[in-house]
Amino acid sequence: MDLRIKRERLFDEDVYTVHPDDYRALCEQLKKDGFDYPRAISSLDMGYGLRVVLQLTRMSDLAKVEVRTDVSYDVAAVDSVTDLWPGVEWHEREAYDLMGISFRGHPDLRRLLLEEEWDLHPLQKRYDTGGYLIPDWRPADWPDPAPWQEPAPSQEDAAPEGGEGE
Amino acid sequence: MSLLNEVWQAVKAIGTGMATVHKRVYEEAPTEFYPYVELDLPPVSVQSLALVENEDGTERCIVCLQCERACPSQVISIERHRNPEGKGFLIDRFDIDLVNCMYCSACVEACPVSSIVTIQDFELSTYDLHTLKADIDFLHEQARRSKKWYSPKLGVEIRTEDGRIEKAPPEMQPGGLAELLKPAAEEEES
Amino acid sequence: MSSTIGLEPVLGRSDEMIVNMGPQHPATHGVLRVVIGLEGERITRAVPHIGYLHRNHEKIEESRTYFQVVPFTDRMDYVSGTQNELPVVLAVEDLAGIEVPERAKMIRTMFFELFRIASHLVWMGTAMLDLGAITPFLYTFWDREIILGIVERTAGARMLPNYYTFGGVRRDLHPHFFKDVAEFLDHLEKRMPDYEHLVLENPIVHARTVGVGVLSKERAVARGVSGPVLRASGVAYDVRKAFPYDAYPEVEFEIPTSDAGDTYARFWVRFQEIYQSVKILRQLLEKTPKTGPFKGRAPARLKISGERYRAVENSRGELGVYVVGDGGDKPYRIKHRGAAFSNLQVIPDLFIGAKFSDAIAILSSLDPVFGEIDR
Amino acid sequence: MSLIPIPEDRRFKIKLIGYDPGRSRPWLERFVYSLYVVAFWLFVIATYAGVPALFDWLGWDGGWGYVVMRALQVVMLFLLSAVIALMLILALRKYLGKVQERYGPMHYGPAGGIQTVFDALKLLGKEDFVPAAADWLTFRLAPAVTFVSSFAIFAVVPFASGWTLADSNVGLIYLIAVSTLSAYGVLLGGASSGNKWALIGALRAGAQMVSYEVPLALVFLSVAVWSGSMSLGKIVDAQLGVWNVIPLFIPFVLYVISSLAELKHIPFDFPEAESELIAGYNVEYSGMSFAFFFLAEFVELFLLPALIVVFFFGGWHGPLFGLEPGTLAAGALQSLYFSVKTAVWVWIFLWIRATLPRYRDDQLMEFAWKAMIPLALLGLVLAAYMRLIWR
Repeated sequence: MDLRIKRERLFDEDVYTVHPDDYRALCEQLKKDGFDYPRAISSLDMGYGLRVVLQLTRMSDLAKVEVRTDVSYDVAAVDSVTDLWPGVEWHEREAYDLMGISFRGHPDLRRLLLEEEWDLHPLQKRYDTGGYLIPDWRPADWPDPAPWQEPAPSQEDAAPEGGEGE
Repeated sequence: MSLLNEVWQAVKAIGTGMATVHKRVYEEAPTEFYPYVELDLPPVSVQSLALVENEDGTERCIVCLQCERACPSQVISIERHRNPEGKGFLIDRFDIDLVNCMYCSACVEACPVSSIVTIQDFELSTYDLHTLKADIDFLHEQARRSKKWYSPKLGVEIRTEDGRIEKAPPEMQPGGLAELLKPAAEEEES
Repeated sequence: MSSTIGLEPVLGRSDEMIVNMGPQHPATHGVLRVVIGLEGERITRAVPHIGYLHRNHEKIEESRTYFQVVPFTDRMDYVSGTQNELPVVLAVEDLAGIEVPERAKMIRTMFFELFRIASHLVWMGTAMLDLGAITPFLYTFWDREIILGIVERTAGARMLPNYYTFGGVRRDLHPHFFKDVAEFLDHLEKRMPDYEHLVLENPIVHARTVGVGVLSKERAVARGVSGPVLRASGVAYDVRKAFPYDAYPEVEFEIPTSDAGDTYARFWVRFQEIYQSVKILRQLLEKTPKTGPFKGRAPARLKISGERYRAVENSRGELGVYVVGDGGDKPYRIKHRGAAFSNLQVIPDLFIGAKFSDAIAILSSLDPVFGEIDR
Repeated sequence: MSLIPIPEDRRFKIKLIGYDPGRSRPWLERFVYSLYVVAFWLFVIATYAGVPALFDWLGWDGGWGYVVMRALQVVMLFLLSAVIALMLILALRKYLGKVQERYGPMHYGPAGGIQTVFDALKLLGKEDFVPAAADWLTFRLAPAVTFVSSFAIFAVVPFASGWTLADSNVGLIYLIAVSTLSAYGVLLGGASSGNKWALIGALRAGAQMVSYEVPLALVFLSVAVWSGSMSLGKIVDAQLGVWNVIPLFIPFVLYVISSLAELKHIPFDFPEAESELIAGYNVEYSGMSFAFFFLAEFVELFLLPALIVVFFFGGWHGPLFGLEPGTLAAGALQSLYFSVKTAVWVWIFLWIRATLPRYRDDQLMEFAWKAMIPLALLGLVLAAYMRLIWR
């Protein structure tokens, strides 16, 4: 399986930056590799798009991994991983609520902290602290090269191998 | 038999619990009768803010706006103008919104001349929150009324009976440990 | 807003009563609202709602400097004071490369453990209040008062001291700090048997909690719960041991775990944690130098780029923070991972099928603090 | 100038009636509380000895005079119940305060002595509110049902030999009938409030009543079998030699547990359960309606310990120092013995309240049906057997 992915090592964590379409596949792979403990889903406004950051731990050897994926403002949606790790349910709802990222396949994607009638996602940089649109805010251009790497055609096995322990 | 034992254990545990509770009847309550008895707060306790003047009544504050910049709640607002005679600035307005202040004492730490200080006086209860927008007179008044105050640069200062301002003894200071230990170390050496 | 979001009445089930538990309810520890379907006393459905205390700390903190962020974090888990400041401080220290003196680390750890005891004492009182016993609440609050007094003498404030800073702590210890803490620990060790008599050994507490709200090991891990709730389900995961920070590598302590996973196990684990905290504090009282630096060298204006997730084990579990800096003196994004936030997700798992009275006991054993959950 | 006018001395000094910082004058506290006890005792003497003596002196001791005399005694008992409620509320608050390392009421009256009077006045002054969803008549009647049924227990309680309103020979059956009614008041009040929490509280009250009434009746039966009478006066008389608590130990324990349940007292306070059902059946009550629930609770907190004393601890028996039974002095002394024994039991109930957490309602039901009823039957059989052997 070819994943569009970039692998890094940051402090004590493995960081995988992945194409949003491959996010779910990578998560399934990580789940198979034994990453059973979901710590958090964070979301970020990158200026050019929104980023989902999923942090996982493997309880057996305490390996930590961070999965990042960037989506554009127009198609702010990734696949939900609630069925793999039920513990991210509220984190995904929070990311949807405050940052406006939709999670496809989430069982109960409602606003978590704000009211249902609220029509903005306050953590996006286009809103100021008071919740008003910043008038001269424009999204930046998509970075070139993209945060992830296209799989090299020669490489046979580009799938991540999980933690260093194996 | 095991059932009887279980019942006995339960009765014993309830009895122990009741004895534990009743033991406290004979202990003295640590309640403090606050409005009648003055609370003994530590000198570094952050209860309110004040602006200290010098002993001769001149302004200690140099209006450098450090506190305004340091404030996380952004409740300090200062206006100033350049001193026409001599150096520095003079205060036009110095307001602290004590309602929205969260008493983190970041302003106190930012102050280079230890002018803005924390005091232990907390009795500011009011029916109207607007009265807690403290202006400079109010802040001076707070400092004049309180007998001791704290700022990280100068530590705890106390106002003596005759109105002089002195540094408090080391046991009142938050980091007075070194000074407290000093004589002991000297004695050991000698 | 409909009063029963997520819990619409089911046609043809006239025997189900839908009850709003909270946001104003004595047992919800703040402003939790759980919409509960009741069949007699048995809970058929439960949908938790949070957000009644939402202040959007994360957005506010984006417009403050790193130094100004720290006092805001205090306001999250207001029961455990300085514990909230530590993840931000650690993450920023990592990113900025600030060295922390050994003594400062030890002071931080001592305050951390003092607040763990304080928080567990509050939990003990409120949990027993939920179970109907009024007296332990008063006892634990008196004991907690001593801790707050000790903290106030050094840090200047009682509950929300704003004491940690990048590179150490803000002020040196009060001259009597070591004596105060030693006295308090002696006092607490005298009091702990009383608490055991009133809470752990009480047959009514047994009847109310043993076998109630069982959270299996697998479910606990998959739900991402942490802290005493996770350890009561038999997972010996403790950030203090797993990813040590501050002075924890230098002290000896155990991770109490229980395999039962029920409400009683969660009670028991918290009790054991108080004993472990006492143990840690006793070691640190001996190890910490009486004098020395309490603060490392930190720039007056922090400019940080990079991103870092740091977690600490606070009284409720893994309190994490994800700090992103864009090279300015203000964080680009701060995301708090609340421990109680994740723990509270198990409400539907544990509530459904339980009795209504059990739900109160289960909720008290989760020990939520809403400042941190709603942020 | 400053925005707030700051007085010279900001530490405001409030002068309250008889303020006392607690530690300094404990004798005052004791004096005030002994005044309550004396008032209670005088009330008892006036009701049971004074009123008949007055009517005897007036010569109205037959026909309508007798009816008026009894009515006057009932009015006296109503006042007595108010005194009891004031006393017990204060005792509860002070005792809980002492146990919890605080002081309890301190400010009104010497050492907080008349705090409850002020509380009663406050409740009187509050709006008596009926929710729109409530059933008006039932909602209004429920506190009365509860109070009256609690108050009616007074009729058969003997304070001294012959000092009782009606020493009926079916006193025990009357007790069962009347004391069950108070649960009906709770049930109706909760169900008619139009509030879900109150409804759950009412349901719990009903379920609880079903579970403790049966062992309670069996305990009454064993007392009746052992004493050979259903009249409370005769039951007390039969304990002249040895108190019932020794032969009837099992029924005694069961009676204490059932009393706690009937009182809705702390290990079994499910209908109220403030941490679960907020306030349960009385969540919608305010003002005097609420006060009557409260009054009923505290009158019961006196009466059920009193019944424990009557059934198991020899009632008003005690050394008479050569006084002739039936005289005023002997009656006063006997009522004092009775009151002291009752006070000890009230204290034990308060002590339980200060210590224990709440049981679960289905656990009480399970306990009642699986443990208490078999034990009560056992106690009944034993009582009957012992009666055959020894009497």
